Amino acid sequence: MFSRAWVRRAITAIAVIAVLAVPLGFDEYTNQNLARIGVFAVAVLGLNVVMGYTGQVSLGQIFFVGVGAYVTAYGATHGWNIGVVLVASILIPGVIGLLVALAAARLGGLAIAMLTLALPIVGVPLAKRLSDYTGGSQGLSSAFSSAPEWSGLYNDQWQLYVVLVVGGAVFLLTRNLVRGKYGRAFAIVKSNEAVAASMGISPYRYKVLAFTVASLIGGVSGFLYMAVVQFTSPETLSLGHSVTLLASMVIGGSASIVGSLLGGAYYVLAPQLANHVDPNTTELLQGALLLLVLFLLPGGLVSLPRVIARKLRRNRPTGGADRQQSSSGAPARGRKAVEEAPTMSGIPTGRPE
Amino acid sequence: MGQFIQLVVDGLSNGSIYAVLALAIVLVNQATGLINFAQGGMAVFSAYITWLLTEHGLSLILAILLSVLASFVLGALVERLVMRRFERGDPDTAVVVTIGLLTLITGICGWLWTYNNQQFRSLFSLTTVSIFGAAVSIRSIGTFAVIAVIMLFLQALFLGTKFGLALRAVAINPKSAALSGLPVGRLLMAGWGLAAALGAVAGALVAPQLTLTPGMMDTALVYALAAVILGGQSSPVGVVVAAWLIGVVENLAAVYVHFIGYDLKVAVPFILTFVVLVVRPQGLFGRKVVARV
Amino acid sequence: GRGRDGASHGGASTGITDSTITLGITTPLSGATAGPGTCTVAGIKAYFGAANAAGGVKFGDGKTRKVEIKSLDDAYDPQKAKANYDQLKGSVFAMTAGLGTPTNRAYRTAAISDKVPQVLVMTGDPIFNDTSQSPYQLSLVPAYPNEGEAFGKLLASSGTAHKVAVLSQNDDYGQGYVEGLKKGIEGASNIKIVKELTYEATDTSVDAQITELAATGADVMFNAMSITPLAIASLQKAQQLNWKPSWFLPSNTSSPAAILKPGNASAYPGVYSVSFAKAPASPAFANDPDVKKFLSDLKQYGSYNETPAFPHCMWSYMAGAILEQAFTKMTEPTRDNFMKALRGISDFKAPLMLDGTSVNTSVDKQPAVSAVVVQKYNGTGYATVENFG
Amino acid sequence: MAAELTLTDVNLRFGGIRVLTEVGFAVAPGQIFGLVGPNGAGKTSLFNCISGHYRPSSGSITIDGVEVLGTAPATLARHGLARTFQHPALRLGATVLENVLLGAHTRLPGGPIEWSLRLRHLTRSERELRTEALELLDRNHLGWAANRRVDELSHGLHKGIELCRALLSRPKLLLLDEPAAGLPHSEVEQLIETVRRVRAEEDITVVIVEHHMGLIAALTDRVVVLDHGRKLMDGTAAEAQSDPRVIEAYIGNDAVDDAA
Amino acid sequence: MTLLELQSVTAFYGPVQVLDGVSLSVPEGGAVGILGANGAGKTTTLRSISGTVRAGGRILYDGADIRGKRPEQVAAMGIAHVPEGRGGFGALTVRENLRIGAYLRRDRKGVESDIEFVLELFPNLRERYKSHASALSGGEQQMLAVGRAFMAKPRLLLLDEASLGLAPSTAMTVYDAIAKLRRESGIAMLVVEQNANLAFRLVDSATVLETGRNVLSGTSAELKGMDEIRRAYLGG
Ligand SMILES: Nc1ncnc2c1ncn2[C@@H]1O[C@H](COP(=O)(O)OP(=O)(O)OP(=O)(O)O)[C@@H](O)[C@H]1O
Ligand SMILES: Nc1ncnc2c1ncn2[C@@H]1O[C@H](COP(=O)(O)OP(=O)(O)OP(=O)(O)O)[C@@H](O)[C@H]1O
Ligand SMILES: [Mg+2]
Ligand SMILES: [Mg+2]
Repeated sequence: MFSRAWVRRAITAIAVIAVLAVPLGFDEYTNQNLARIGVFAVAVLGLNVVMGYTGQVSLGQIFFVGVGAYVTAYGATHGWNIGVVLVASILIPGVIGLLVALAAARLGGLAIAMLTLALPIVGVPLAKRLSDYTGGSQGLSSAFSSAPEWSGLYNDQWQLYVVLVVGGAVFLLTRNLVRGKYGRAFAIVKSNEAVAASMGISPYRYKVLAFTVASLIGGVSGFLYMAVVQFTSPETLSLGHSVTLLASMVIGGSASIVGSLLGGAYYVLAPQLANHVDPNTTELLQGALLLLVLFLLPGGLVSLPRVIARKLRRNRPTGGADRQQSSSGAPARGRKAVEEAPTMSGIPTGRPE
Repeated sequence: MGQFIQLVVDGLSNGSIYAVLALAIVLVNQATGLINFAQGGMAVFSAYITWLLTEHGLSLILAILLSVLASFVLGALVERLVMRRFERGDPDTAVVVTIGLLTLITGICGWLWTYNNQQFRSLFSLTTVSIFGAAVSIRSIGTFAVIAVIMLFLQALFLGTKFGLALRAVAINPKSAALSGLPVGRLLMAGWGLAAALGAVAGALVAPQLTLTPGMMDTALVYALAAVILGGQSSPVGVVVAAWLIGVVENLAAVYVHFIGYDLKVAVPFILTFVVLVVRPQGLFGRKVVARV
Repeated sequence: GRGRDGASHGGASTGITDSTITLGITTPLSGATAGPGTCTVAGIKAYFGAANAAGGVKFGDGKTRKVEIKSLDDAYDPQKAKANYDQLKGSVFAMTAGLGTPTNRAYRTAAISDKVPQVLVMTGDPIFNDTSQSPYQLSLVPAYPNEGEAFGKLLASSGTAHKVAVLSQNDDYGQGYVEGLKKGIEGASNIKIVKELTYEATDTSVDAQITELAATGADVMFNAMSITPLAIASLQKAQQLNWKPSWFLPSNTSSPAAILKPGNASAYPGVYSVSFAKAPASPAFANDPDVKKFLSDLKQYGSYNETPAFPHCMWSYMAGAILEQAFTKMTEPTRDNFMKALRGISDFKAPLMLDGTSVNTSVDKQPAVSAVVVQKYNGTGYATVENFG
Repeated sequence: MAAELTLTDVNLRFGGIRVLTEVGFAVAPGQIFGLVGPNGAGKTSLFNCISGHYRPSSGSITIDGVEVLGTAPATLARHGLARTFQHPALRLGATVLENVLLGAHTRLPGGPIEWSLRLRHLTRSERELRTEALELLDRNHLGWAANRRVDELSHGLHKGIELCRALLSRPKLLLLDEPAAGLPHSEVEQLIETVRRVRAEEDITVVIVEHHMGLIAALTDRVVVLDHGRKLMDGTAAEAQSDPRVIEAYIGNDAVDDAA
Repeated sequence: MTLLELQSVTAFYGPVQVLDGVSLSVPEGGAVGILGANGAGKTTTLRSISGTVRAGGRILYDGADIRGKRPEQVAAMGIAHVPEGRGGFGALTVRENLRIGAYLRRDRKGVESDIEFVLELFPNLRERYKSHASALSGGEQQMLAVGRAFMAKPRLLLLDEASLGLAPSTAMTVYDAIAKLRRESGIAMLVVEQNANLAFRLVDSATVLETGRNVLSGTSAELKGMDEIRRAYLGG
């Protein structure tokens, strides 16, 4: 017999290999779309850290994506080493995010939404004003992510690998972060700051932390954006995209790693789907799609399996819960009912030992 | 000096655009606890209805009145058919639903009436009068007056009437409200209906200046949100004052603060709001709600 | 790096068969720029719809082909434009007519490396006309500076002294106009720019700018503005302030019906614009055969029922005509051959073109149409003018 | 080390409302200390002052001789203060175990970078704390509920979960705000046992706010009675229960014969 | 005359059954208690009456089954529910909270005098009359919840641990006031109460719930005499 851990490792290995084989197996357009999904999945993931997990409504995530993209474009066109470009494209948005967070985290609720809303709103004219670095309204192009000759890969394959490796690493690290100690801390900051504080969790510091992590991740997304789209301009960081990112996060499933991936897919595919149906009514179609998805799955796409499972359970022919009941002679309430039920006098004398 | 006064007057008239929308947002916020991103879109839709009616030869006033009525019904329907499902769930989801509504309504407007700019007749003439040496159009004065009336009406509604109290109670705690016999569903519908009706007025006031397009309110919405938060979400007077303040300060900063200029003036309302909120988290006119532990 | 070659299998390029050729468009069909964006699709569909109905376009290789248009919405988002291009490039012969500088730039590099023509696109960005940098590109409309320069020259040659106030959109569009203006008045001592202000395309009002400019007492207002409601509001506001300079508006916000009339432009001593296309709303062209055919094609094949308020419908209609010119000169069904044919058009007078303008594609660093004429509003429509005042 | 807590002349006001006036008392290390008084007397507010959630307008609060006035609640919690809330504040959508584990936050090593890398020693300490939390729940008769969502449990159990959460942080000063509210009589006895056991095992100082006079009498070494924000008396529970002022202001006359 | 009768009421939360045939009846003007351990289903029983939980079986009020009615409809029939926990309107003032309690009433004068009655009963609330409910102390919020239910002038009052967090003397005052109300205006009531000593001051009879079923019912005197009851609920 194989041990459980061994089986898990094997499954993980197979999954990783399968994912790494993807770029080789698909056509160019599919690869490009997958890469784009990766870009925005990372952006949504960052938003999830600050909003989904920590409860701070952020309408500014696209700003950090934009800054990351600009830094990448600037570095790449100035011949920086690609490693330096990557690090800079993460750190610079991160530092800006930290500074903004130091101010924003003082505010609660809607006020923080308002302040983050200002980021893309101010970001666009700012990007134009800093035209020496940003290329002004005409933007910056850079094809730094073309496949190197030694790889023998097509550009689209190479770019998808970049997304898979960099994005995959970010997803893994983030998943780890939001699982244990920090996940719990973020969650309590989201639900009750006073309680968080009395657990030794400074709401301010954790909000700043979450916001900064979100902007770091936004920077990664910006780097990948440049690797995949190879062009950025002030339009990249417009408010509308930030709002769509937020919608994508909720549609994918808020406070969920898989949800972030689905959110990225929604961000990229919804407009394509709308274009496919009728390019003249894309707005109408996207609005309808958004409402439809949330109507069916208020918990986001990620809740689909759960909803299906619940439906199946409900549709099971009489039996199920009822049968369980009659056999135990007590209402089915899991362990508690079973353990608590038999008391001599018919009056509970306390909780089960 | 003449220019200064003119800039202040211009700022007030800009602020008025933000103010009408902000009032509608406050209304929904007080009645449902939500920030409604679709408010701008709904106002645009109402403006199209008004426009359509005038195109068919109705007088403007009549068209606006009919549109206000129609908007009330539509707003109530939107609450009943769309928002109802999300009202007791995750507030983030509900807000995203309003974003979806905004997209949908904008899309519907574009589909029905194209994305071209349509001329919209103004209730008030564009002729100007001189006030303290500044040229002020009758339109600005009229808009100003209408907003003041709506503002006072809402203030009275919320603070003085049983209906207003019930609207607020439902937003704060629908479950307890139901236990006290408040018809929760109908009150929510009424809240949305009123906000939509107010949106129709907003649309009619704003459309002559911005010309009617599906995205007419997009920018105004951002400013309106800032005004809502700066003014204190619960106070109609507060948000209107905040909207005017934003309009004026923005103009003055653009002209007199060289570093800011016309390109970055949009940052001013946000900086202003931030500074105010650090000092007064409840906003200018809002009342602090303590969350006790 | 290498892209996958979809370019040519056994001679013919992608998107062309013996009976059809497919063109791709990515342009804003939703969002703030959807008005002009929709126009770009309608115009070219109108042109080729009519051509197809008449049997098709006869190509230089002797075959007659129907022209199909695939248009996608990019909502003025560069990223979506690139995605649209990625989607279209596998099935279209060339990309054309799309509106917007950043959106066109977003897929320019890819189009070059894929060798997919990106031609007669609507941007005034000069990079698209530089064959050394952009071998597969060509833009349609005059570079923004050309328009500004034309008006600047007119001013400079007026012989009288003028103070100019400038209000421009804060992007390459506005800057281009202002650059051109300055080039046009270079060395002319009678012209003085007294104040330059900008606005953002998303602004709801430019009242403050107008107030500030009015205070300069300038007698000429150079208004490089692409936003319809703001153009109207500027005209209205200046009148309210009792400031009545001569006024310049760029070609895409000079519609007599949609802008000048509501802005009550007759109040000004003169409203000038530059153009190369006939304005269908102008009574002067009411019986012009070009205009009549255009309007009926637009309705029938472009599904566009109004008289367009944006010039982009006319421009893309012309783009259709220019493409047809190139097609008729194409001797092989390849993209390279097409580019060569397209680059070889000179002094072609496309339908709707004003006298004094023509299509010349063989001049490097110039768009397909580079000549413009200055026009003056006469209360109902435009008339070409030679002199200022 | 159980903590020593001293309050001197604590004043607290909100706008025009005086919530606490010149309140002072001392809690010796290892004591179980009762705080009683009528509704609105300021008991919870006093807790909030000690835990840093409220900032008194004047006065002094020291823990082990160190002035803590103005210290942020999170800092105090990191230095061994834990509390429960009068109205249980749990994450309703999370499991009981997740809620309780939150109490161990300060005991878990590692910063965000280490946790993103999921270093082995971190996962080990997380596992250990999980085991400890489960044991704690078991001892408080809540083991069966460990993996249930909190909102599926009846209200009466929430207090117990909060108590476990506070205990998992291994505090040296524990503030309990009405821990017996909503418990039937038999459960109150269990609670008394639990608090006694904790004090015996953990070297801890406990301050309890409670309206259940039976519990106060059974458990506390000393009590302070607050009324309208002022200290009414200071003494043993028995003294308090027989003090006419306390009976008048708080217990009520006809309750004496009824009290359990 | 029976005002309210529950016949084998069942209730589920999702797939989990928590009430498994609860039966009880409240006569017009009568007061019935519900006792039981934590999680026995006391709150759920009250919820199924007020329409906040869907129930099976029969719930007869004035002889008609009111199952499936929405909470506001139930309230309009004269049933006021003091829910467990805070349940107030935090951002409304004390006065506004009380006015919401009287939402269904049309007699302005009566409302004002009843507000006065509530403030008389709870002097704390008078002191905080213009404060937001969210600023109140735990006990004061509980007073407000009870006060709100009074304001409705119900025929049937559902009290879910109304004494929770109240000081002993205040709890006594409240229960005496409720008893007085019952005597004077004949309000019937169904009382869930952990403090059985208090409950027995008020109720004529009670039922004991265990895992969603009645296991014992009787008059107050009968129950008080039983050893198990004493041990579990009275501490004797
Ligand atoms: N943040 C605040 N803002 C305004 N008033 C407050 C605030 N906190 C407490 N108060 C007031 O202070 C008084 C004391 O409240 P506190 O919660 O301390 O009472 P308590 O003694 O715990 O009462 P209870 O036994 O009812 O819980 C109350 O009247 C309350 O209204
Ligand atoms: N929302 C819910 N989802 C699932 N189960 C629930 C839910 N609410 C309550 N329960 C379960 O239903 C049962 C009865 O709960 P109820 O609240 O009626 O008990 P109670 O008798 O009022 O207890 P307490 O004295 O603690 O208030 C409990 O076992 C509880 O776990
Ligand atoms: Mg308290
Ligand atoms: Mg209960």
